[in-house]
Amino acid sequence: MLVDIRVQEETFSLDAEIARLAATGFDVGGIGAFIGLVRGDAGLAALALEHYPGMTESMIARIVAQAGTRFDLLACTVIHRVGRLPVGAPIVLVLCAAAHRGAALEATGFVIDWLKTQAPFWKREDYPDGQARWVAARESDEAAAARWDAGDPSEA
Amino acid sequence: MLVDIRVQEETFSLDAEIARLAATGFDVGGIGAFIGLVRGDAGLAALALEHYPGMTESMIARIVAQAGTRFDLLACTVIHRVGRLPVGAPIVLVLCAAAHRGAALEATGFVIDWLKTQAPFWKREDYPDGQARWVAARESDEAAAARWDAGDPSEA
Amino acid sequence: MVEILYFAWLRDRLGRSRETFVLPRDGGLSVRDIMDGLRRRGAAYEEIFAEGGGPIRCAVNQEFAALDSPVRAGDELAFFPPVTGG
Amino acid sequence: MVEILYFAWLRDRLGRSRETFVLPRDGGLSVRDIMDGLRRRGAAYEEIFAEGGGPIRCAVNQEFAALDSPVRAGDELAFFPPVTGG
Repeated sequence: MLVDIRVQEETFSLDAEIARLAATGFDVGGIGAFIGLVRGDAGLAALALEHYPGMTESMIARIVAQAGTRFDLLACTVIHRVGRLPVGAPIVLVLCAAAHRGAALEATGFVIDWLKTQAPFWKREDYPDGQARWVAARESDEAAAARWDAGDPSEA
Repeated sequence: MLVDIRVQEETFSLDAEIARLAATGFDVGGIGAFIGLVRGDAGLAALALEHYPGMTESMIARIVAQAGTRFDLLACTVIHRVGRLPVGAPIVLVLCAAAHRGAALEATGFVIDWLKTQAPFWKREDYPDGQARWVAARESDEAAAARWDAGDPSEA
Repeated sequence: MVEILYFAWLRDRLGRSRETFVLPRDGGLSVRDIMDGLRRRGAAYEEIFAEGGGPIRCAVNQEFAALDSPVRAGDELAFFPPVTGG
Repeated sequence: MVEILYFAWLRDRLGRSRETFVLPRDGGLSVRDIMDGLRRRGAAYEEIFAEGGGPIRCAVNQEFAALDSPVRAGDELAFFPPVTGG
């Protein structure tokens, strides 16, 4: 499995990432993708994203490895942005390539669900009036990850 | 729900399509995507894709409407290519935008599963020696669509 | 009159993508009746509409239809293999 | 010596992102023991490590850890809120 994990301030191009995956061989029949965007909740101006360098990459690598064990994947790309991101900006990209669509889409869900609960990123909401508020973790994210029973990458 | 359905010979740009969805408002938190590619099975040179103009668009519209009823979607884009497509080329794009990732990813799976069994496209495999073979439908595609019980868009 | 369309290998086998079928004055035909009528047009038709000649599907006015679906004057009737897009 | 890291609102509250903690000669401390030691450094520490002050998580050497996980000289111990990426 080809794995590409990046934590970066810059935005990303799906076309470039998909071309990269498609160029790795002609066994890829389907690519599942998830793109997270900064949602403009209640007058939000921007999100500031912080992470734990080192641990972030190793946790994402573990999640992706687990996805590779569980699903028949040919490649997986995860790009997560950090820094200040305005409303509407892309935050995260998960791409999973497989011979067949089932594995590609399921693995995409698996990776983003675990990333939400296991990768050490924190979001701060910045408002136009200068107020800032750290986002609280959502129980629904824990529940979403728990659906993938026995797949907890932190226990790998 | 914003719906965009296109059947075309030209390729597509995910970056352009995502920018279009993101520009429709700031309520979008996640976009699920599926990209189908021409897999290079056993010396295949290209696929030739044919469809039933008129019925194709109306069946896809019905599938998308059903997805909108079932999932909390803000927008859905489906682009399906026709004509001769070389190995590695993108065939189909499904993009589902929602406030939350669960709806976006599930709707993406729903749309592609039903598209595979309900949209009147036919693939012909062309080989370098000039041989051509119409692809047979796969029972696994029927089974994948049937998972979405009671959601058959042809019965809508 | 009914407009008949053929797609994919059915069209290749017949060498045509469309033709017309004149309904009898008293009407009341089903898709199956029309298939029976078309079979009399030649061996290629016998072949594509044969039991076991390969699974085929049909649509009346661009809606999936069954063999016993009624067909009326002005309808568009299409025959094709199970779909393989996506 | 243990390197201690703070992230997100914990760092904001303390006004620092890292500091060191000297282990006693006889070693054998858990994450909880170190939290207790840090609490003596001031009110802001009392606040972030308070029961009910908000849920916090920790990692030892960049692996999620529990309060009773052992901490050894040279380890990197991080405190942070539940993660909210993606």
